[in-house]
Amino acid sequence: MFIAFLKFLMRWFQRLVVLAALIALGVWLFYIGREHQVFLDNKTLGEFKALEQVNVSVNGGEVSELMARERGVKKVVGPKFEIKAEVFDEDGEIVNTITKEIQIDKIEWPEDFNFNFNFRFSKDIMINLPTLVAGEENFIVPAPR
Amino acid sequence: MIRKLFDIIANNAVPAVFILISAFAIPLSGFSASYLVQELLTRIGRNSFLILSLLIPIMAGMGLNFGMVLGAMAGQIGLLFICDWGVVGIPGMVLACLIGTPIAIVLGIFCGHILNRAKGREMVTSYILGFFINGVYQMVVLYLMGWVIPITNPNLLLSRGYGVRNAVSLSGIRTVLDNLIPTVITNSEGAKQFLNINGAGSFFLIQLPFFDGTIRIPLATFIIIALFCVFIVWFRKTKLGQDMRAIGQSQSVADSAGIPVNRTRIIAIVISTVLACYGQIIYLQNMGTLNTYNSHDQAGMFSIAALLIGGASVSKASITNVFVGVILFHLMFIVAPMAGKNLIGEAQIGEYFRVFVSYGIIAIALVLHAWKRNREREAARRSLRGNGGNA
Amino acid sequence: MIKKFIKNAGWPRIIIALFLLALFITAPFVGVNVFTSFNNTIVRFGMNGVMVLAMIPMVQAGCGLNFGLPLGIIAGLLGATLSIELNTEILAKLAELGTQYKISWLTQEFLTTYREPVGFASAIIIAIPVAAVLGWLYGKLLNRVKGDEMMIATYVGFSSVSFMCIAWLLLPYKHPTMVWGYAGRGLRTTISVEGYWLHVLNDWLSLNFKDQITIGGKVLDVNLAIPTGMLIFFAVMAFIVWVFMKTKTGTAMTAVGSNPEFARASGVNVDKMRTISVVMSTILGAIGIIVYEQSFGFIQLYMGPFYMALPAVASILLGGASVNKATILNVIVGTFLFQGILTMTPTVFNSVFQTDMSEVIRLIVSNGMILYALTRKVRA
Amino acid sequence: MSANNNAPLLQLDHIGKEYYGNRVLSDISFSIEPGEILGLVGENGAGKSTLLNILFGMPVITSTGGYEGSLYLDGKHVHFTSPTQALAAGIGMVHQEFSLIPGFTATENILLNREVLNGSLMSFVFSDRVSTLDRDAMRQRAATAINTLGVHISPDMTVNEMPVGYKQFIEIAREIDRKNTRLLFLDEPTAVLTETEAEILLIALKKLAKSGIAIVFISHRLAEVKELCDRILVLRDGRLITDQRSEELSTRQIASLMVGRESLRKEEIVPEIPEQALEEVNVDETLGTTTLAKKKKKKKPALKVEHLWVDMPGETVRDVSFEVQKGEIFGIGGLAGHGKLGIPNGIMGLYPAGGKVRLFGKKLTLNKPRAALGRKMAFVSEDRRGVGLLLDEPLDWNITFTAMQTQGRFLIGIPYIFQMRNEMAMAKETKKFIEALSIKCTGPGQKAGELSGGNQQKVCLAKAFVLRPDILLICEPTRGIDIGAKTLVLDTLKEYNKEHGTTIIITSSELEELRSVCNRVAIVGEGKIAGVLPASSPAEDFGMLMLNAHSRATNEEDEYENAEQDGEKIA
Repeated sequence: MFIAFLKFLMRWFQRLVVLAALIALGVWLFYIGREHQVFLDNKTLGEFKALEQVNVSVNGGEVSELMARERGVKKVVGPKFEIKAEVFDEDGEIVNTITKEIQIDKIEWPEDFNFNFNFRFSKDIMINLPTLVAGEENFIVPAPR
Repeated sequence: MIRKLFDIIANNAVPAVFILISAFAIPLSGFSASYLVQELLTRIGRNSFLILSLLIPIMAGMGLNFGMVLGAMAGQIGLLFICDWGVVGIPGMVLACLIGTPIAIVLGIFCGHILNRAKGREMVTSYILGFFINGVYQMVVLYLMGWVIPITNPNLLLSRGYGVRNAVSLSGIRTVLDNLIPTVITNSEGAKQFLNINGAGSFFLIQLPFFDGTIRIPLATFIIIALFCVFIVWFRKTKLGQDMRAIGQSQSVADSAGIPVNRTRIIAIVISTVLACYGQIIYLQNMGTLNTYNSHDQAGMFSIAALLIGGASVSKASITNVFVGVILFHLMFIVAPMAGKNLIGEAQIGEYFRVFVSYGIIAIALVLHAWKRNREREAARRSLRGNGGNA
Repeated sequence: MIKKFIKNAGWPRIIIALFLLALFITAPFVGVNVFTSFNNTIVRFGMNGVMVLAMIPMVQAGCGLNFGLPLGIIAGLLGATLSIELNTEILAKLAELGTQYKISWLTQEFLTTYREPVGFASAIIIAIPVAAVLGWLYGKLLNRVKGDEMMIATYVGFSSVSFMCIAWLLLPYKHPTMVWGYAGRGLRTTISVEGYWLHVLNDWLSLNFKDQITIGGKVLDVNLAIPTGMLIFFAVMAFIVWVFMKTKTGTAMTAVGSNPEFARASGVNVDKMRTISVVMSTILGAIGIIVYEQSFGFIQLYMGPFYMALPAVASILLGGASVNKATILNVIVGTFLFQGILTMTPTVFNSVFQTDMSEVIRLIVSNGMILYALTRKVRA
Repeated sequence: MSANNNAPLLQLDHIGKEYYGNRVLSDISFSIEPGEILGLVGENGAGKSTLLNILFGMPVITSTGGYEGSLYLDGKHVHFTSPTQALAAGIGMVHQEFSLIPGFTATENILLNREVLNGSLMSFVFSDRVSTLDRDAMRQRAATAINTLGVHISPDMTVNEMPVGYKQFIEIAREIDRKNTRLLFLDEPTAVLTETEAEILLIALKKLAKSGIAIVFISHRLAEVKELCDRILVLRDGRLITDQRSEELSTRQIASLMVGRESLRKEEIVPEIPEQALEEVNVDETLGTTTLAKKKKKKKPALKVEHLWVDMPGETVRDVSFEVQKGEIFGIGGLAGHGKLGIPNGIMGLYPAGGKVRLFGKKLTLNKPRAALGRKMAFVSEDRRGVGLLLDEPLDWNITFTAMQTQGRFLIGIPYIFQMRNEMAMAKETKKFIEALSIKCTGPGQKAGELSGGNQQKVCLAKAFVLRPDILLICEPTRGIDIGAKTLVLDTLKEYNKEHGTTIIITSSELEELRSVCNRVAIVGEGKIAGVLPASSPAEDFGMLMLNAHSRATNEEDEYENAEQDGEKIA
């Protein structure tokens, strides 16, 4: 009788474990499978002037050429991506190449940042290229709605 | 002897007729072999899983599960969610399955209970149940989504702010499974061309010198389908499968042997519904667009028609039936409109012809089944007299 | 008392009746003209009534719900299209017969005046033998598959509709209002009956009121057009069915449905009775669709008749019929309730929620009703 | 197993059972020891099946209010509410009807729901049902069980390919395979076996008993019972009449115990009725006398049946010939399943039949109920709810429908063109019968399904009377109705026979009932007439006729001799 009960308990326990594993799998899939839009912004932001031309690629994919005050958009899958920016001068020479790995969910937003409620849950971000090129940390800004 | 011959013909008449029709229609359509093979491979990958989901209720004696559209709806709800969240690729598909599963289980249990209340007319009941749940599904998707159920992606919602659009692009998961292991069959010339366009390395290239044309094979989908077939073979060997076979043959005997008949029947329907859910997700990843209010509609009918064309009956179906059926049915599907056009000058005729064939074949299968069953009943009565002695 | 009433009526029916009542009560408050809605309900009642009536013989004879109604509808469509195709020929022939046999009233003048009713009658007269033949074959088939009638009926309906899709394309119809203009052949998907027999029943003896009344300071347009002729036609058909069910054959049919073994032991030919019921049902379906079309104004071909069985089946069940028992009262109550909901939900819901939920409600109510009937235990 | 070794394996203490106030079992007490073989005999309706149902915990019992008395297993009080409990307690049962799955092999059937399973990881999450079957182990176990019975049946043979006898062995093998089976009930296991098969079975059963399994053996073949069993229990009218060692009883004694000697009282009344009936209609041959026959012209019999066969499931008629005189009440008796019900059903055309049937000298078309009804025959079916009544229709429909359809009565209008029901006439006729037969109902409009069994039977009678038949065939007139209604129904029949001179043929399982109403009674066995006796013949003769009809022809003579010798000894 008692053993039967234990068996019953055990079976439910095992089922719960499987269920929990499935839910965890779901969360993990959500985490790694989510597609984000990364807007690339080559505009003047604060002290950082817009760049003459910058070629940007994400995760080694297609390269977009962004002239001053231009904006581009890339899609990335998963929580992490690598951005590579090549800055050109007026003569079309590469002056600077920056590679940066960005973990979307670990972005630290400044305290005074004004974003709406579910912003942190939102999947889109914008990268201000001049700030990025300047090597500053707060190059990530909210995506346009 | 004559009876035996008759039985053999009767059992394989349907596939034979379709082979004949195809033999006439293929040359008429004027399609090239490689085109046909490519189309067929795509469709086998797309539809087989859905059709396979019908096998288990047949085993349990519950007839053709017209209620499989319930599973298809569950799968679509899963897809809508991943579209909203923007989860893409294989993780997206798996996540859609994970979301669809509990919905399919709940719907399956509901369907099972209803069918247990309508023993002896499972098919018509599950058929109507499909319509009924379709109403509920429409209510959920058209009115509750974006209102009660959080859906925020403006690409999904109607302009009024709630309710899902009629056509939803599944670009995030389009053919991800089909192209997971990209495989191409071609001849050496085609291979060169292909490599020029796509670059080397990322494809399995199979070169057949005699082959004309280039064919892509959805290898990963085929692997999944093969695994599923293994599952069904394994399932038949389990105790649960054995119980279902017993119930399928005689509910009363199974009951008196202590097999929980109603519960097992519900399990059969739940399994079928969940599998149909996965089947619909595989189907739609190939199609690439989800017609929110229509995609599931035809899923049940076409799957059932294909299975029956493969030589299955209401009470007996095998994996072979599934593949024979899917090939013959879709061969006709591809060829009929063109053949109709070339023959009568009206492509529409071919369209209607294939619809007619789908419904007609189900009607004939149902009639044959009922007929055979009534005849067997007669025969059983006659044998009762026979064994005691003669008049 | 109330409990007994609920038990007799069945809770789904009561819920739906109360729902309809609630719709009618809310309607004035949300700015819906109750009179217009009511009028629409009556018109749709008349349009659909005969098709619902077609359910009775088969239910009573134990063949179950006639999901194969599209077969009858096809016969009706053939009658309707042929009556238009051959309209001039029919009229000419009748005039000729009138002179030949010296039938005083059958004159050219008479035919010109009553061109439309004659056209309508010819549609029905052509449809009936077609329906009888189809019904006879269908009945023979159903006799072979006892126990599985409903599922097979559904698919017989579907396959006949899709078969006719091919036929509509190929049949040698020539009449310019019916065939596709560019190809010169193949019937159109919808064919207007205007100029042939549009509203022949609706307008016959129709009662028209036009008035304005003031209720609680609000001015309300009362614009009623009661299709008396159509209601009379329905009443006549219902009466014929009612009388038939009281004849010797009708009684035998009911007994077959109630207990086929009893009927057989009483010397009744069970299969014959079942066939008769199927033939009747198919004929009524054919007449029903013609009545529907004269009010609707169009003949809908191709996939049009596809799902037409479901509303009719749902209506009679809503009226209180079961899978093996149905009465004229079930037909009247059921059709009224079902059509009432169909007319009221879009208007009221549109006004309240600014959306049209009628399609969803129709799906849930009609299929829910059929499900309820199917899952009820037939015999204790 | 219980520690109490002195207690019997199973003990019944004052078991009784009532169905809706109808007593079917009273005060049954006996016990079984391990390894004992008990023979349980009794006529149909003696209460054997009810007793089995109680012991096996069938839901029929619980749903009709349980039973009286108590059951003890190993001295412990038990009360089974479902067959599963009984099985768990080690009680196995082989039913009369096969409980086998036709498409399954012998192995699969023997181990149905007790399959040998391989372990599997999945079973931890779901249940054992997702483990695969160990086919080899299953085949071995099945083979062992089959071998125990001493027959050679391949474990891989599918059941629908087996001869009937094999199926019976598979059924028994299934019970044997159950490891904990200690008590086995066999309900007529030899009925479908050939002689050699039956012998093998008996040997196997003895072997089983030696291994300690107690067996309760139910059979109509008394010789078998006597040969096999240690003790014999005779059940009659729900009472335990005898519980004796089998050596102490002869087959003839058993037979007379089954049929009952106490019925002498009734026999005294019986002869009166036929005499009255005979005088009125001047028919004489019934009792074998020919004196009066010469007065009238040699009259043709009302019904003459020659070499009739009927294909009625479960009640097959093989070759039956008999004659019934006008005005006679003729009884057809015999054990269930031997074809007595097939005779009237076949004559009425309800089941496929062949042979010759003559009505007043004219040939009757078989297989057409209409033809039989047209010849002024009426029929009351044994299957009241299935064939006899329109449960969902009002009484007036039930009573007048047949007359309306076959005789064109209760109609108004022009025949063949337009005829409507005359509901007034229907109601009037119905009221007449409600009064005459005192049918308890609210009126002609009440639905037949709402009446009690007895009143439904009266409705069936009324339906037949409305036809004003020359010959009335009635099956099981008193089945499933209470005692008060029984006498009323039988009296009604007698009166009707007297008033109208109608020839009546009654088919019934209750011999006493037949003997109290009929002039002559035919006993049917194995689809043939075993003999026709005047109702006044002693009960024992009927009993022997029934039992002989039942046993195989080869045994017949020996048995008679043994019986007579035994009888002499006892006397």
